[in-house]
Amino acid sequence: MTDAKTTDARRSDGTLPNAVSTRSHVIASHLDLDTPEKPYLDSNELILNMGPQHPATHGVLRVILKLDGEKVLGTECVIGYLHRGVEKIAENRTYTMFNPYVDRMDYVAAISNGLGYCQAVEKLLNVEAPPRANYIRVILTELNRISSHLLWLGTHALDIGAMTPLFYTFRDREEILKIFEKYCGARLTTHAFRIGGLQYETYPGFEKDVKNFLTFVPSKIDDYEALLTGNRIWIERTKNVGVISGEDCIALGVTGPVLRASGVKWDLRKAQPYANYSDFDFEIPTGENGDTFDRYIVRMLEMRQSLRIIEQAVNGIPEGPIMAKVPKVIKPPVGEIYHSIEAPKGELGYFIVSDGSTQPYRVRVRPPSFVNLQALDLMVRGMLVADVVAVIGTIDIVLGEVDR
Amino acid sequence: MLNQFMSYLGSTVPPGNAGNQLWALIYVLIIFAGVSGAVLCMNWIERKLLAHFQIRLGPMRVGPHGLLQPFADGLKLLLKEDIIPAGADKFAFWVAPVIGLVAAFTVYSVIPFGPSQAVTDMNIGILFMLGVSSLGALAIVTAGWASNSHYPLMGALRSSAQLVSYEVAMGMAVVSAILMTSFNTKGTGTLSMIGIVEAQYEQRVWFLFKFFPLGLLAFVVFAIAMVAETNRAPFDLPEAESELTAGFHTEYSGLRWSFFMLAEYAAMMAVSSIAVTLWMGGWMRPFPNLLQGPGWDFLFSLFPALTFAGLAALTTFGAARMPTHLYFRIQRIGLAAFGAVLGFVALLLLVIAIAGRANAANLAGRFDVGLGHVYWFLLKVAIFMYLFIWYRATWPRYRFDQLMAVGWKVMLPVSLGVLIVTAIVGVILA
Amino acid sequence: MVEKYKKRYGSGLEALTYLGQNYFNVDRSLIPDLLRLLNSDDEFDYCVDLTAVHYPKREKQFDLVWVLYSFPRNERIRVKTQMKDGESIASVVSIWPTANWLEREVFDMFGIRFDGHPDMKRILLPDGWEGYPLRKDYDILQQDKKWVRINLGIESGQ
Amino acid sequence: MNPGAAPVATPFFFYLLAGTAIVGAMLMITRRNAVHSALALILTLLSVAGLYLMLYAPFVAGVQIIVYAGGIMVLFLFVIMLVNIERISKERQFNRMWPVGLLASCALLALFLGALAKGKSLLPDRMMPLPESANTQGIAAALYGDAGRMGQYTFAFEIASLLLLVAILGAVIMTKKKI
Repeated sequence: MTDAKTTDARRSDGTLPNAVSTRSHVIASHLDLDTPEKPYLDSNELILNMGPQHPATHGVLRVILKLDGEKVLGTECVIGYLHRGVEKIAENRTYTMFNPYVDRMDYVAAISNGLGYCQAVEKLLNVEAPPRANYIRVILTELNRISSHLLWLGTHALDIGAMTPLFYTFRDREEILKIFEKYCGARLTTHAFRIGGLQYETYPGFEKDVKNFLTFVPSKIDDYEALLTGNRIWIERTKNVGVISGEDCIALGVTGPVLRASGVKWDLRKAQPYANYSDFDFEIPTGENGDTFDRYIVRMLEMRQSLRIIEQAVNGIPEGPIMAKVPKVIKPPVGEIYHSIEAPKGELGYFIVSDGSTQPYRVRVRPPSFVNLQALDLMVRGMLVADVVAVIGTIDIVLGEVDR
Repeated sequence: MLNQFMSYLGSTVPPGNAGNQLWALIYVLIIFAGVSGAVLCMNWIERKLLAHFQIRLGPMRVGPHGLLQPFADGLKLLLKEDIIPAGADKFAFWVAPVIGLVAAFTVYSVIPFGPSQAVTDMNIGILFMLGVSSLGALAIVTAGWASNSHYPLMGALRSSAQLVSYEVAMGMAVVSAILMTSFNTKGTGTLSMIGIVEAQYEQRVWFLFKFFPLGLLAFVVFAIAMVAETNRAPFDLPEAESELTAGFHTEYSGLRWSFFMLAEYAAMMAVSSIAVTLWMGGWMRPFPNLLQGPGWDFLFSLFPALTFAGLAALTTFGAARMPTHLYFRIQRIGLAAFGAVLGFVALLLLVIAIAGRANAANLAGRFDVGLGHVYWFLLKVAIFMYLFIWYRATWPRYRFDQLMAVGWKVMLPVSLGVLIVTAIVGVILA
Repeated sequence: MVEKYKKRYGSGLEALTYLGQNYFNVDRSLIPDLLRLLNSDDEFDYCVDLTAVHYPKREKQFDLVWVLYSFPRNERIRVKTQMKDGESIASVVSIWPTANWLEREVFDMFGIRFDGHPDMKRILLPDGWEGYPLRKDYDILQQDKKWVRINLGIESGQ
Repeated sequence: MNPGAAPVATPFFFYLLAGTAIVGAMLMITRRNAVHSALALILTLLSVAGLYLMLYAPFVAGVQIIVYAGGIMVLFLFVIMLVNIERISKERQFNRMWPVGLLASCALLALFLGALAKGKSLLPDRMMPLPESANTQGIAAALYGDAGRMGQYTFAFEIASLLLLVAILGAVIMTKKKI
């Protein structure tokens, strides 16, 4: 029996560091990782190296698990395999040139990234996108939220062993991507928005396409619920798995559906409305137990709420310009700004420092996946290996965003 | 030798019991080739069915509708590099797939495809089947250990615990079916596979419906346990893809890997055969007691021909529906030829059925009757195979502790209760 | 709230607003106390972000920025301080556990150490990497050639 | 048995199975790797099952496969897998008791040889006819009784069952206490 094969330069000793936090209420388990290392099989402990090539780690996440049989005693995430230095690139590009780069972070919700960045720069320039642009932005962003959640649902179900929903959700996601493709020519990394509004007017038939989607997709969501929500195995696999309390969520900075599933009714679209979200009537679905099942339900309800927003928006698109008056060369005055939006995975923030030149002095991205992933250790302690897979799925991480 | 060959033709017992080694060998070869061929077909059918469950087409490129895909797969597996990991235990790594394959195929020696269509009829047939199929666990455990890697080891640990747990419930369910064979005038039951089927004929009911719902409950317990025994979804924890990458056969490749695959599908068919034999009347056609007489016999003997005719029609329809593009011409010809072959088989079966009807005592008649037995048996097995695929497409995977909880806390008590109640009811009614 | 802190810290604290966003510019020595008070007395229970900005020409080279948010007040505030290269600052992991990875990232990218952090090591870059990429004197094409050669067996990762 | 059936119990098969059993047993003792030993033991057990079959005792053979080869050996392997093989293989394989063991086996060998050489009268002069079909039923009759009468071993059988039940309960309680 060999120990975990830690062949790369990191952590060649295979040891595990401390827990996430020193706060007592955050550590749910009494298990202590500080015990001196003993030979693995004498202490009934096994170090399992999950990833970076593993079907269920959603990319290149590497999780080192410390196991007692199948029970998880502790975890450590090793990230950075996809680190591309987005923040460094930003400092070497103009504001406009950096815009496409943000799409490459959370590549399954590229439009949300673009919205956050464009709005942050607009704030720095002190301009507002015109109403028509805002409406179209909201439609596209919410479509993107649905597509992100659909992708999450498919992969999450696949992780738990139900392979069929994956193909169904990809079929529906395809309809959304078709709309994106028709609108801006790209499907995934869309670069749909420009600083100050939009570059392209909607194509003829845009509203019809969106309305078609609105009639087509609710019955499909019903289908998924029929497949999974009442399924005994699904319930057993998700109920009371990866439980995290609202208090722990806040302490660990966890946002998005994970926070809402723990009973905290907080959504930046309502709390600090941006774009024109205040014009629309929608609800924030919340859960009670903060377990994987609640997170599933919350995301399913969120998709329906997004449909509601899209319906209101597509029926109310005003006429008018799509671009605010912004100079050809963007040179914001000296200053700094933090702007955040509710991305599908949580709070996505941009902290931009301007030194008055055409290039941002510093761009800091506050990625929801990165911060949410920190909660993994707390959520899986004392659970089984199969739950680790379920919990990684339920946090809904995108490694492009974790590593940037 | 010819004498030995001819002398068996009039026999009504399996060659093993008639002491005819030549025919036993012929049967063994037929079964070996048949099972291997069936696994190839299952490969294609599973991929196609799963694809259609999942709104996609599945294999479409290799041959018309991907019909040649299993052969391409087989060729690939044969030619693929066979890797033995550096840290592996070479002997155990080599022997594990062989154990699995041998265990899976040995079981077939007692499966009765018909009253005389079996290699042998053992006194303890069902016991032998359960015992030998449980040896498959050894293959998984050895493979997982020999790979010297954590994922296979965990897969092996899971599988040994799973197999041992579900074998208990499975055994209890089987015992309650065996108990049912003893509720006759003689008061003694049988463990012989052929004897069990004949008991169902004598008692004029499939054990599935006997003492309703007792037989059904035992059957359901067995049907669940057999999915767990063969490591199929939703109990496919030993090879849970999203957790253990591929479980016990993570480190295997090429031919050795295909041995595991072959063993898995052979085991699936074997346990389905047990279920069919014990609860669904084995080779009996529907209502063998009610719908008796030569007329009914003839009608039911037409079914094999009709099935093949239906398949031929389906294939012809598919060939007609193909696009007219030049690219599809060869595919269309291939599919049409396949349809023609199926149609020819249907015609042949029809001729046999009619010839058998004309003269029930001659060779054609006997062949016709045997064909009917095998046909009905395989049809029932096919239903189970379809269920296996359907489960896989529909359900998420159980977690290990839940699997154990279901096995020990639900299945075992239910099967024990069914066994006891069956005994009491049997004594009262008898 | 602003008045309270001004009274308490005097000239060590500047309360500023830019484009409607409030921030404190605080002396480095006041940071641990101020952050603790913000968390306990003023309910800033959520540490949104922690980052740094590098100004190589200044004497105090680094701006360190905490973005805090209060769920009960629905209010966001930034706390900013300046520090020299080589200086370290108190970790806030005991106040907001979420700062764990955020502080590690600042260390990884800027080389700022946090005292009292449970596991101060690189997070995105490999452990043996030399240099702190988000400093302004670290060129965009620069890389740790030695690390790349030893660990990847190639001359350049670009 | 049907008339005209060729006997399966030929000397060839007997020597094949007996030889395999002995080779398996030898391998089991001499292998340093515990898993290899276990696999060799399985080989032996299966050969013995084959010998039972040749004696027209299919029930015993089936039980041998289910209980020993299938159940117990899987558990054996299960345990062995978790033991550190590398360390065990470095330890001394045989402890100091080997002279005693050798003595005992020599005595056993002498007993067998003596019986073979001297005691033609001890062994039956021909093989007893073994009716195939009655074997399983015979065991059932001995254990459970036949036609309303209590079997020869019913009481002993029940006592053994009870003992096993107590052992199971004990095992459960022992593991429970630890948790």
